[in-house]
Amino acid sequence: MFVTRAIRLGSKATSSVSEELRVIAPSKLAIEDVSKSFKTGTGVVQALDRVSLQVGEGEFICLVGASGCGKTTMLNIIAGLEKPDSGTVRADGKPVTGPGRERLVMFQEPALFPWLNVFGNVLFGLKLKPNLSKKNRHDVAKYYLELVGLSRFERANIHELSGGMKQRVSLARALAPNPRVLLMDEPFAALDALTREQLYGDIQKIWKARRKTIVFVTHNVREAACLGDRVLLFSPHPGRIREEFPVELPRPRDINSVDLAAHATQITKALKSLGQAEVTVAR
Amino acid sequence: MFVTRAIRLGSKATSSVSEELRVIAPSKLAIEDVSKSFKTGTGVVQALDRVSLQVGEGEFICLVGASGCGKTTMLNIIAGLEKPDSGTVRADGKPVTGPGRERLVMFQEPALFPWLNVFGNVLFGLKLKPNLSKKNRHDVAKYYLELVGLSRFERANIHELSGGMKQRVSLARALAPNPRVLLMDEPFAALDALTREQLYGDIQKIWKARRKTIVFVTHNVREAACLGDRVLLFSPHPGRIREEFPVELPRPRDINSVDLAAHATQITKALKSLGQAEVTVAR
Amino acid sequence: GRGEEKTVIRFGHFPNITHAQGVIAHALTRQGKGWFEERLGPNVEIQWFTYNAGPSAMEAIFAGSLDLTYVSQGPARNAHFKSNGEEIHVISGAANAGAALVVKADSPIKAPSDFRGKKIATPQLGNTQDISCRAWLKAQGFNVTQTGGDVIVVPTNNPDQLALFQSGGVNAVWTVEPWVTRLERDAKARVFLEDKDIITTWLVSSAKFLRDHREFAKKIAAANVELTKWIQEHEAEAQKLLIAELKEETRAAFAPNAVAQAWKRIKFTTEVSPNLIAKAVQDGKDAGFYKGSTDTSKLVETP
Amino acid sequence: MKRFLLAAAFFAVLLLLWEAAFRARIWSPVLLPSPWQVASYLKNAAVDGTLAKATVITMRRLLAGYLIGLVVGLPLGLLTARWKLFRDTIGTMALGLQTLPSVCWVPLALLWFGQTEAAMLFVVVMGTLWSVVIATETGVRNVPPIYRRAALTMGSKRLHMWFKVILPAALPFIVSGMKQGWAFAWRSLMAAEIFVTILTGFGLGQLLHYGRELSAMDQVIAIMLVIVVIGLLADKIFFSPIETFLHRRWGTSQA
Amino acid sequence: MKRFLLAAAFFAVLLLLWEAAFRARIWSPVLLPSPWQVASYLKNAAVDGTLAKATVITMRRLLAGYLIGLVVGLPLGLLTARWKLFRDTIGTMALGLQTLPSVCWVPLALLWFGQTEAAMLFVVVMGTLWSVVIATETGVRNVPPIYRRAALTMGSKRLHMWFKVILPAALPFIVSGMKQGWAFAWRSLMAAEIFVTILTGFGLGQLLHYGRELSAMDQVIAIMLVIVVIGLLADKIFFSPIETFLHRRWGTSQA
Ligand SMILES: Nc1ncnc2c1ncn2[C@@H]1O[C@H](COP(=O)(O)OP(=O)(O)OP(=O)(O)O)[C@@H](O)[C@H]1O
Ligand SMILES: Nc1ncnc2c1ncn2[C@@H]1O[C@H](COP(=O)(O)OP(=O)(O)OP(=O)(O)O)[C@@H](O)[C@H]1O
Ligand SMILES: [Mg+2]
Ligand SMILES: [Mg+2]
Repeated sequence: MFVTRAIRLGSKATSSVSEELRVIAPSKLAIEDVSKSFKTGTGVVQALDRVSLQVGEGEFICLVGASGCGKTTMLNIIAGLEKPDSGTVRADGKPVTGPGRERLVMFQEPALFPWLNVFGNVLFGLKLKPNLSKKNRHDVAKYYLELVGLSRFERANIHELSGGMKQRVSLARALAPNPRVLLMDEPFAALDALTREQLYGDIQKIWKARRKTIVFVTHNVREAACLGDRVLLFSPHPGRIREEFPVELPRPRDINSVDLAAHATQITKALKSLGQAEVTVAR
Repeated sequence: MFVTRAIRLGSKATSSVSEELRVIAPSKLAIEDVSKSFKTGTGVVQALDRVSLQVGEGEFICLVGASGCGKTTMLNIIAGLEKPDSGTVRADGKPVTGPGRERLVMFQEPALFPWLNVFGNVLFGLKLKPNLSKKNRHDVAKYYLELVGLSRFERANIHELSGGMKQRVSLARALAPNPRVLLMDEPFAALDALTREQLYGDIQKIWKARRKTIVFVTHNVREAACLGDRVLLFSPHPGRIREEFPVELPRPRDINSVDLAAHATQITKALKSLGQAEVTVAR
Repeated sequence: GRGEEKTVIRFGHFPNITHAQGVIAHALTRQGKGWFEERLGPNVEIQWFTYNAGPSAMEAIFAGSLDLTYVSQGPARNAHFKSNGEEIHVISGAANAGAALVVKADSPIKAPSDFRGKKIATPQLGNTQDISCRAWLKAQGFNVTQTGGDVIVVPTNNPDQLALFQSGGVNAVWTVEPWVTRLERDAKARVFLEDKDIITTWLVSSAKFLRDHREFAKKIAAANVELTKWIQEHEAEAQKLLIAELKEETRAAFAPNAVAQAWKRIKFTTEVSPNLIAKAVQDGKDAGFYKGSTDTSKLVETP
Repeated sequence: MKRFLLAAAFFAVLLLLWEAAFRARIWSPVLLPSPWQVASYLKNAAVDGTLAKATVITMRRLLAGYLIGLVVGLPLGLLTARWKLFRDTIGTMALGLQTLPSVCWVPLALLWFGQTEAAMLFVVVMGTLWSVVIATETGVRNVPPIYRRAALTMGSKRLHMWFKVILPAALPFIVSGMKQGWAFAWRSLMAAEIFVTILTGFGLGQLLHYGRELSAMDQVIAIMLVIVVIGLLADKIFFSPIETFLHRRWGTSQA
Repeated sequence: MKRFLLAAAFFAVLLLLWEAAFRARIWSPVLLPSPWQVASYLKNAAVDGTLAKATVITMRRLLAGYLIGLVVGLPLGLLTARWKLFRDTIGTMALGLQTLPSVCWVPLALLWFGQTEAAMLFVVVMGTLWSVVIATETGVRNVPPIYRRAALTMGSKRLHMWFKVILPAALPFIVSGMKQGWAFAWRSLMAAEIFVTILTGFGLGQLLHYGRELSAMDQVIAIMLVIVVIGLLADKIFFSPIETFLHRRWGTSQA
């Protein structure tokens, strides 16, 4: 892992247990030395530069970093949607050769299918799961639509939804098939504080109950501290993981708690010191 | 104006002066009793219910509210992109009959033109301004692209940008033609904290220097408190303005200041008390 | 044996007055008193196909989906040459003449020399009338090329000639019945010259049919002779049958007196004159339309 | 209602202009019959059943040819869009062959199918197929990649991907291609009915052809009108509802 | 390179099959000449200049007709997409007329233009125009409304809106429609060259037609090949680069 500095927070005891667990449990996702660059009209953009990252089974990892630093690219590579230029990605020890149901992505844009209505969109992934009766599928879809507060809009067309509603449908669509690994790209960016807070609780519940492995991109440091077992800081040009913050607070965590705020402040500070150099370059 | 409760914060003196100014200065935008509903497959959605709002010349108004409560619809109606079912919208005293350069909208989705590159997109609005030489236009476009930190990506195609980069291009495109009234729909939703902070400063500077009138939708209460002269709370189903918070802190404001945090906490509290009822209905 | 031993003979013709034998035989088949069927015996069934133009019928013969057809002389001859005389043969004549050069009734054109600088429409570049027209003009001393000369020959589809003739787009038309009559009746045309020494229609057979069913072919040729005679002898009845059948095949009505008028100009005959063939081929060569073999020795094969 | 009246007025004016041109005798009445003559031809042909029979026969051929064109063309278009090998072979062929006039296919049709309905269908299919292939290919290649990516991570693969994602996403294009294919099918059929002689039935193409051959312009114009009306009906009954549905779902066409 | 070889192999196999079919004499050699005969016709026609002259004449007509079709059709399509009145009148007409076979336009062309190049152009334009109108309309109606809205608030209006927003946004559709229009133009021109005989030059359509008249299938197949090759070249030179550009800009077609 390419980590320049690691700050430990929280009680020592919890820390060592989780440390232990992480060593024993096999990595669910193992990213090693992954680089990726894009050729554009203007030149070459180094989106990822020799990034390594291990994610344990059932871990909740948050990625934080400046706009354009390669977070989405990272998720795409883990998902198998894009091939790295070099380096390897393994899931459950096997090399990732392409995308599949095991690693579901919730994209940064809603990416809903305009030819299906809200319900059809949520049902889409469910229909691809074998061993689910039709009734089961419908129940599951309804459950998640209720979770995101859109039961009333079951039959609406996608273009009739507000920005936040689209994102919530997208969330329901991602959760419904209950994937083992969930890669989420700013899933709450378009949501108001209240809806977010409810969903923080819900996501944590679902994650714990189903022992999901989640990689979560966000711009909200507090959100990262609230949800993640670890928060990873990306820096851009070239995209690298620069720091790692384990967050070892008891769950379920309250976004407004003071402990959490302390973590968030730490992370923000690191982010800023990282960013300062960037800014002078950018302007 | 449909306001149930108004809370005044900040120094009394400043308050009365701005109060005075608001009375004297003619409303730049006058929305009166505007209602709007949408017919969808499932039924009728009352997006706005008899909403009234006066925005003074050079005022910075922030709209905050739950997802799907009608904020975007409100902006669209002010812009003249949508006709209200009832009620009137006036700009500079004249009824709004359609969209135009005077009231520029920055949409919630980036809405960039895929057939133009980044520079072409920023140039688009500038080309529609008479009395600008070609060189001038190019300089202005370059200035704003630098402002949002994307000089390097001038020639990039839209699909080659990350989510946040798209939003920044969209911002540059909205600012470049220097419209009198700017209607911004969550312009910073996809941006990281650091980039945001820079842009808070920039936006405030531009707003002050050019005496723009800005209506600004956001989910980030702190952001609202940092930018707005007033923060308006929307509540959904049907969409209504429920509360109004004047923010009378000296400018430029620092997003991390304690005063601002106090305002934000107030607003959040109000939002929550509003939302609670909603949530029980939604779930 | 059973029904399947019936030999099916596929017979073609155009829905046109110059193909009267075909049209009338088709009419009789339709009425259940088939002319050919009666002369070929009970084990023969005749299927009639109506073609829109010569090349379609020739393609059908090449493709093996047609055995015999009445066809204008040009396409049959071309098809024969193209197959090196191996796939198509003329087994009998059917009609001669019927072509004419017409001008407006009030046209100042009185003598052949008046055609200098005028436009003459023919049905199609290189077809029988086109070749005749060019040969005639040359004989009158004009210099005619494919796209110009002293007299301009403009190949124009039959249906479009009327419009152009009327509007003055062309000064004269060299064409074949029934269009000669149409021009006379609808566009006040006057016949300037009748082309009588020309083969118009004949009856051809695929070489394969001749090979496999020589007996039938012989009987068919004989039946055609009989039919032609019958037509000559029963003009009125033949015309009635023709009109009814044409109506059946094209869903369009033909005026009986127009048919009678055209009829007079056509000579129904089963003779095939080698001289006329040689003349047509020579005219075609002179006009520059034939490049390959023009060996006519195997063209006519009377079974 | 006002819309309907305006449109009706427009077509009424066209009709009046036609009648006026006829009255003015600029052109021989043989070439330009009056609307009444055309109407009376239509009436007679309707009464004696010619029209109905010809229309039924033509529509049967048209629908059969068009459907085969679609059923074969859609998958070929998908293959072409998906695999480079198909693009280089079938795609290239489609690009070349779509410009060929229908009459080119007649000899081949006769060779392979003889003088049967199949031969006629073949000509129609060859006239339709390639344009459907190309439209489908274009449609698929213009699908925003995000849809495919989203479906991939939900486990959609192969056939499911094609039928549940790519095809619906490309539908607006494909429907547009289908409309053009419909026009190609008509035009090919008209040629086929003239060039492929078969025993089974007399279609509108033949009516049109013989009307022209016999300078029966009332018949020609009447059949043209019938073709136009069928085209419009097909749009109203088939294409328009699909388009309306797509526009409603996609939220487009509020312009 | 591998791609090229595979495609070349495919077409080589087609050629071999053809030669094999010829050798086997399943079909009359008149109807199916050998590749060599066709090649030798092509060689002779190339040497004596027939081919070059005919190609030039046809291409001139084709390009003129096609361009007129585009220049008239695009604005009509825009109007049709924009105003209900136009949709109800011109749009309806376009829907009806696009299915009419080219031959229907011949009498009108001769009446109005006589036997001139203009008559031929008229037939080609009528064969192309309506499909361009319909494709443009469909394209415009499928433009995501957000682009129009964004442009509106930046002050784009009328012509600027049409040329700087709607048209480019609809381009993927319009290019697809233009490709189909190209095929329509070809087919119409082939019909026009057969039906409208004029003295100003022999095009490929006439060569095709006379080849058929003379049962010279080597000539027919040779001209078919020429048409196919021109179609492919047009795609390579004109449409393909546009499409590649669009795909690069839009980020589509990574499938
Ligand atoms: N398809 C592409 N073609 C060219 N460049 C690309 C492409 N995708 C991403 N990039 C570039 O790679 C870099 C990283 O992009 P990425 O989308 O991973 O950023 P991000 O961290 O997700 O940013 P954001 O927070 O703004 O979404 C950017 O500079 C972007 O321009
Ligand atoms: N075109 C439309 N057709 C039907 N319903 C619509 C349409 N546009 C908006 N609505 C409905 O109107 C309501 C308000 O939508 P609006 O986009 O104004 O919400 P918003 O406040 O902007 O929400 P968000 O914060 O999620 O963007 C929603 O319930 C939405 O479903
Ligand atoms: Mg991203
Ligand atoms: Mg919104």
